[in-house]
Amino acid sequence: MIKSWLLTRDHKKIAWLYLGTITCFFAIGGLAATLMRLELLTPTEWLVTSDTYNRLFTLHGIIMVWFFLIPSIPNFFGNYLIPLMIGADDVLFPRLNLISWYVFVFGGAVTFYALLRGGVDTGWTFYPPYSTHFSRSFVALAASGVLISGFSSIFTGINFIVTIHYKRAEGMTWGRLPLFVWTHYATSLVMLLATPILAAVLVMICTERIFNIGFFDTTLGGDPILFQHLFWFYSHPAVYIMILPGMGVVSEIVATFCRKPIFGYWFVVWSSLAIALVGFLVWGHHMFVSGQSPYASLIFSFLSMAVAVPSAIKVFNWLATLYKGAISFEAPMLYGLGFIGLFTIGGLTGVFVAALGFDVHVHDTYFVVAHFHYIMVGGAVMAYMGALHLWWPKMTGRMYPENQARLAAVVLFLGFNVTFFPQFILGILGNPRRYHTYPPEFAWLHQISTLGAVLLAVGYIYPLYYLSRSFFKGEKAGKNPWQAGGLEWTTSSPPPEKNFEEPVEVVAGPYALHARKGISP
Amino acid sequence: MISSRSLHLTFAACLLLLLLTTAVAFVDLGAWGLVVNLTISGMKALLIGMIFMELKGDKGLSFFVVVLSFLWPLVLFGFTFADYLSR
Amino acid sequence: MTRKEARFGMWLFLSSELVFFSGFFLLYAVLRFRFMEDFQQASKHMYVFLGFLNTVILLTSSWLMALALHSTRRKKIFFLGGTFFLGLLFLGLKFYEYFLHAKEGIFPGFSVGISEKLNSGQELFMNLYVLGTGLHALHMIFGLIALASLLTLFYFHRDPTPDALERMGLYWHFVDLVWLFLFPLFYLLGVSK
Amino acid sequence: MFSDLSAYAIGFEKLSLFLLGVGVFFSSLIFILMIVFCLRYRRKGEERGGGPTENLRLEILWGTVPFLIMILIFVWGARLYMQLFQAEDHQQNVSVLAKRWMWKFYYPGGKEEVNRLYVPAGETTQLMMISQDVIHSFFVPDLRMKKDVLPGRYIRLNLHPLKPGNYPIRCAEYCGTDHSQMGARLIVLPPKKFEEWLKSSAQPAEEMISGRGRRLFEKHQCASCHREGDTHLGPDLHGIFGKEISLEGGKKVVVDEDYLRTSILAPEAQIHQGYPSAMPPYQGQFTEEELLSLIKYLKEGDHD
Repeated sequence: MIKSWLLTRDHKKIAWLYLGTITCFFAIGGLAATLMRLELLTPTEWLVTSDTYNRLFTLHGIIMVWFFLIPSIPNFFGNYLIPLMIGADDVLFPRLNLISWYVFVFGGAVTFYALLRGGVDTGWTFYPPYSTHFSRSFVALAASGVLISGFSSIFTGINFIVTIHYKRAEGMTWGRLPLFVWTHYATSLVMLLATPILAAVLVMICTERIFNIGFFDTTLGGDPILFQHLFWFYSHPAVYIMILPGMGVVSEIVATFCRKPIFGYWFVVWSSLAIALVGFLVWGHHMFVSGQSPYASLIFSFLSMAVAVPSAIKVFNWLATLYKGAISFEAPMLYGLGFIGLFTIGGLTGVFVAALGFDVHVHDTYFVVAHFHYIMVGGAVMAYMGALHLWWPKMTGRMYPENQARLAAVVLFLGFNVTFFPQFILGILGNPRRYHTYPPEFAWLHQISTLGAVLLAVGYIYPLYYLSRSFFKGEKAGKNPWQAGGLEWTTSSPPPEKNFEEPVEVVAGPYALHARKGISP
Repeated sequence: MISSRSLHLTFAACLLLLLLTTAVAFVDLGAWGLVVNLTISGMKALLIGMIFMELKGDKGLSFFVVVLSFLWPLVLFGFTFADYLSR
Repeated sequence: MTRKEARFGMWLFLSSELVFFSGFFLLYAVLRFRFMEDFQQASKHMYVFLGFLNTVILLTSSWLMALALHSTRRKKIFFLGGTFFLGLLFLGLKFYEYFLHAKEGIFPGFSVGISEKLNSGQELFMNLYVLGTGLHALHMIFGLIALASLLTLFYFHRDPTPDALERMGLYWHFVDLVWLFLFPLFYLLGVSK
Repeated sequence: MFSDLSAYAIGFEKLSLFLLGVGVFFSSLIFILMIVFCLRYRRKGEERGGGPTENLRLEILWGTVPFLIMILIFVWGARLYMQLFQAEDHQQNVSVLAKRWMWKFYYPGGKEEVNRLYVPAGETTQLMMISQDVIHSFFVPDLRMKKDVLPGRYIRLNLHPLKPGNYPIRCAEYCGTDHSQMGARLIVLPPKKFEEWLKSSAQPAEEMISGRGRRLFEKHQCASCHREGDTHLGPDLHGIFGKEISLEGGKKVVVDEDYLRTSILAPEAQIHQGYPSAMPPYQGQFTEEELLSLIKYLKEGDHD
């Protein structure tokens, strides 16, 4: 039994392997977050020393970014569903898919070993000269761990692009691809063209630390701004790797529970690709106050405005889909609606932070922390939970308990807002980020935020409980519990080894099935 | 299919270009030296790409990938130098 | 899996490798922009003849690899063996060059002989040179390992599929391409001064 | 909540009010639409969703309208940002040294303070900032002002507070263990009181920073090449500050702190015309404070 799992070629088994690994890393990152929130209850130090606190927020950053947010939707749902959605029996390079999981686990093990041995205290951004010449922590080890896990991202990207191009079933034209597949195509492009720069930068950081070379150290002739250019050239597209799959999931959720095709299909497709491509031109908005030349800041600020337009188009298209739809409010739809609301606030604050005059005050403060948590936790993780509930019946053949799931979604939504909305105010008041102790007048906001964090933790742990229980005791779910379009709902759940009993012939788009008579469950 | 004759020709052309690059390097062209250097290496790269890697007759999407992967570093270089030149 | 798909997959991987190397070329470009004279001074320490020889070796190995893809089975083994040998020769020359630099005392990290006093710009050039060519050598080693495994498959008469050979060829030509850009940027810089 | 302590802060408040308005408008628009649609179009039975599935004019509308609003935000933000880079005639010139977990301020006339920045109200003070080790960030929340302080390069920042008061300064770029303790106070005094403070406890000449600069200058026998009369080994540095000189490659450059600092550390980068490049690089032999003292000595000369 073990061998069939550890040496499997089946994209569904590999997806389950990824789910296991990702959930462990999410637990570790979440634990670090709760410890930090508890420490921030009081303005002065009470739970952990400042050195431990620095290692905690770095651990939280590294684990959440590289070992949960980037792999969560693409590597688990993408691996599981893309072959099903395009009518293929598997991804085009199944061996490469398995290698990508092993590389991911190996990178994770190295990073976890570094964090276990003593952790890193440079922040997930590894800014020199602190990370290269002043930090006495396992920077090179953690950096190489992340570097190795970067390869798994590249391999997944290659696999998805090639599979979407060449493994589509008969009749599955580009216009009939589900939006989930389109967003993963855009994400894979970003994964492929951005992750190598992360590998290059981490190699530079390691060589600079080990051989005391001076690429980024001014005393030896280098320039720390050069590191920031290279790092953010990867890291901004990386945040689009995290959010684009989330958008794909929400498009599917909204289409499924409104029982109508997504409004403006081609506009949503082109905005996904636009986000992926324009996302590469805007990285300078992370460096407005860091000594970058003002003219470059002007260019980056303007382009950051341009990149926000496709996201706005997508949100309006989701809203237009709700118009005159037949909306039902199962748990995935609650997560989807939550995503649309919170992603709007996150996106708007993103536009604010891209405005130069505003960013000078709020850069590196809790305002930025709140902004990207609204997009990452309010957006990507909300979509991840929605996807988990939407495709749980398909992947396990069992239904989850509906009312408990709805309760969990509401708790998550409330807990999230209570946690992160006060941080907007903290940022405006001038509380810098990564602060172990803070001025006493901010204490009440931090206390509300910590209260919210408790709610958030409940919102995450509760589904873990009832989903795993439903794995064994949930009542049987048929082929298509939600009467959704899309090829994955036409095969049995869980799908057989080669996905489809008879060869698949596609006649209409994924959402056009709605227009015709309902499909027998 | 690429004929072996054109393979030999490409190899010879690459060697010639190599000699040319080294010869040009002995002449002090100042800032232009870099430009000449890169164009000649670019020509060699084009030759190897087209003939050895058979991009010439390729009907698939490989050509699209090549163009994209040369475009991306230009974006990185362009915006980083936009900062350095106007600092 | 048809030939078109294998090539497309390999080209996607090569484009990610190209972006990887472009990170180092950016480092080179910015540091050269800031330390023009130092780069030219430091580049005088390079052994241009060895570099030239290495480029010729790599071009020939690329040529042999291209021929291997288009020839019959027996010649294929001969050409692939030739490519493998030239690859080893390239690495040997490369490490010999590193040893010479270390003897001269300007090899970053550890210098065997007296350490010539390089100012920061020249030292950066040496570091960049070693990092760039070192990573290229690393990619050569991966290529040689892959080539060795193909040759052993031939030896045991379980011939590798044409797709595998195709991918090996693409990878090898790519590594040769990177060297074609590395050679002028590092070796031919100070020749004219 | 709202600070009107400087022109920049007032401009910032207007911009952030406008942004708040845009934010509230769009998020409430979307929340209300969502709730209305959800209630209005609840699924009653097993019916299908109807309604249009595409509308080109609508798509163009909600593509361009947000973009126009964003352009407006971009222009407003950029104009506010560019205020920082206008050359203002500053009366005071304070040098700031950021060290791991403290701020050191050097005032004209030789006074030095740790974690206390005294500034006259109503006048412009130019801060010339550099970091001794890692990247810090000089952040005055009440002035809505922040600028990263980099090692190896002088960063200039103009402060123009209008009202006296005592305001916090915080470090905003992560810089190690006590990053959160690296605070200081900005004390804005009425001009008269500032003058009194400046003169109150001026140290003896020798003790002042430029005095320390002169001692360093003599210790390293800089005068052997750089002294009055033509030694055609090195230019005479007496009163060279602020003059425009031509370099070896024919470029002209004004002798300012940056030029002096880079020329001390790596002389052959910008050689003064007509002089050989005989000066050894002093990279790594001076701390930032010593460099500052040398530059202040050269700037003020020994006329005090």
